[in-house]
Amino acid sequence: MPYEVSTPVFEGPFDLLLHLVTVDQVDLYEVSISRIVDAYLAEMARMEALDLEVATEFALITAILIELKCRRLLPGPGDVDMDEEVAVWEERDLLLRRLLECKTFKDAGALLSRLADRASASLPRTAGLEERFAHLAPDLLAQVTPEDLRRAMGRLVAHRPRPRVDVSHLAPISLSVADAMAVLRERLAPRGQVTFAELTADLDDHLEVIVHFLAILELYMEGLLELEQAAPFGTLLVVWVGEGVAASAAAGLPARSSLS
Amino acid sequence: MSPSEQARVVEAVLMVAAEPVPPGLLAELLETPVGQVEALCHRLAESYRTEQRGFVLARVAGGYRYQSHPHLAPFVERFLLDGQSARLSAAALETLAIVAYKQPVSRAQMSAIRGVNVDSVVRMLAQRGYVEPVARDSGPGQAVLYGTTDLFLERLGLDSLDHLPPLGDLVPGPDVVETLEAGLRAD
Amino acid sequence: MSPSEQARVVEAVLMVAAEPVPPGLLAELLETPVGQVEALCHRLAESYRTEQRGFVLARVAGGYRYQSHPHLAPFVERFLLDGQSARLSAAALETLAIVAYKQPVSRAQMSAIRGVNVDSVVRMLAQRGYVEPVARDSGPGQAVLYGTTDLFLERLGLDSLDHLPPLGDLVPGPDVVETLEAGLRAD
Repeated sequence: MPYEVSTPVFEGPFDLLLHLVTVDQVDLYEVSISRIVDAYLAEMARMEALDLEVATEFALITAILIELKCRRLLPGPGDVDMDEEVAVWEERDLLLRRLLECKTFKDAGALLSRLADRASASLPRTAGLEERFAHLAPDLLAQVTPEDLRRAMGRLVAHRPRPRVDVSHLAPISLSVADAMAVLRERLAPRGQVTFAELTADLDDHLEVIVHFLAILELYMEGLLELEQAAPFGTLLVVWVGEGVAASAAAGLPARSSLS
Repeated sequence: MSPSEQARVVEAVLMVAAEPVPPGLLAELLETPVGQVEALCHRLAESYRTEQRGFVLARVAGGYRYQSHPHLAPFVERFLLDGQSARLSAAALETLAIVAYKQPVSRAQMSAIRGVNVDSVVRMLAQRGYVEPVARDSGPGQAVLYGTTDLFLERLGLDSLDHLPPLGDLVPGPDVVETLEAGLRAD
Repeated sequence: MSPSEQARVVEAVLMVAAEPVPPGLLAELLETPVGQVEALCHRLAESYRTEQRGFVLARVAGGYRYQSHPHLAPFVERFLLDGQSARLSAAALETLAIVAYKQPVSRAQMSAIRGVNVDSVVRMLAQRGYVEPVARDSGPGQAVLYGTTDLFLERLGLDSLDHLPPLGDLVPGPDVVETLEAGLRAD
């Protein structure tokens, strides 16, 4: 292998975050995005030519920082005080855990490298079979068919790396809005009305909460439910007005026409 | 068979073996309990050390094999000329570490830890024979789960995965945790 | 370097060598006259004999190499019959496929396609008689080119290479071919 490609400074957003926090001692929540952008533009200016990968990395990290800030600005699932406090702490702890995990494996990688270096000082005997024993070797082709060869060749040809768009910074969404709509129909129809906090109480992931919120907006647009909130950041009440309500506990609520 | 005859057989067999030879196989050949084979190999390795041989009897990837003495690496390297396997990048090493300590593990899990896409790195590690698919996730999607290979153990000079330094030793110290915590202060 | 240090270097180098090592090469490595190397190897071989080692230092094909002791052949034979895995590794199958479909092909070309060093795999395939050197590249370096053997055809039940299943729909797009060819040209 003639050379190894290595990104000049940072390998991924965690790498950058680790660097920012441990080396530069930046407070992620307090620092202004523009300061990070400045730091990154300076970093890129030192490079001889604009590297698309690094530029992408830079955009990605900015996106992550914005995401961090946004997450913090999202209202907590419950009423003001304790729940919100706990949610912020949990979110922060989760990020801290991920950074620590990333750092741990970074160090583990360096350790493997040291082990491999040490081991490579002592090389194995590979001479293998002496020709006088050649006739004793088992027939390795006993189970192999010409078709196996064709497939092996096919794998080699197919496995050429191709350029691809890195979407790893997009958090995997396990639940689609459509899924959440179906779940909400099932849960809301028999109950009639329920607070948003109750609906999302069993969700650990912020993203899932957001998906549920979007699903509620969709259902609202379809005229299947009404939303009531007494004050900003107050309790959000979700009222089912779609079909199937008549038989449920909310039978007493007046039917409403679609708003869409 | 006398112990010294047994030792001769072990020497002869290891000389033609292309891979580490498990003690169980030697035990069958010598019609001797495995424990005795282990003791025999131990004594043999010890004798090479005291005789200051240019080779060693190493225990790697669950078996025994002959290797050159590490002190003589400069000569062996000059002799072999064609460079050994290319060095791995930091990214590849980190990914390999995740597989080593978390196996069986999916690419999505590796990506989650490293915060970057690992597809091409995993493909490269598989091509070099350091990792391989070992199972499929039972959950939805049935993701391919990866584990490390015997070649990985051989390259690291480890007898088994149990001999990897414990991950607990690598967890960042309190000073690093404190710095990170301060950096992530929520208010 | 003292004679005993020189002996250690010789032991280390011969242990990792895949082919018999010419004394001239050892002399270069030790920066010592060839005559002295010959005497050194002679003494080493003698010492293995008196110590009743399971291996011998043999002079074959113009060089020195370690071999199992002829008296222990029955054990070595049993080891080879019982202990060898009878399955072709994925790496060996891929390499064999390349030789089958691309012959005559150099080791550098095989390495370029597989993305890893193929030396030991090719040596194994040649030892088993499935591939063999068939020509030399006319370009600089005159690399050895490999092809498959009659034994290979026989074991696969093929009359001739023309009966290999056509790659047909496996043929990659022009961009991939270009990448591959660029890789092949680079050696």
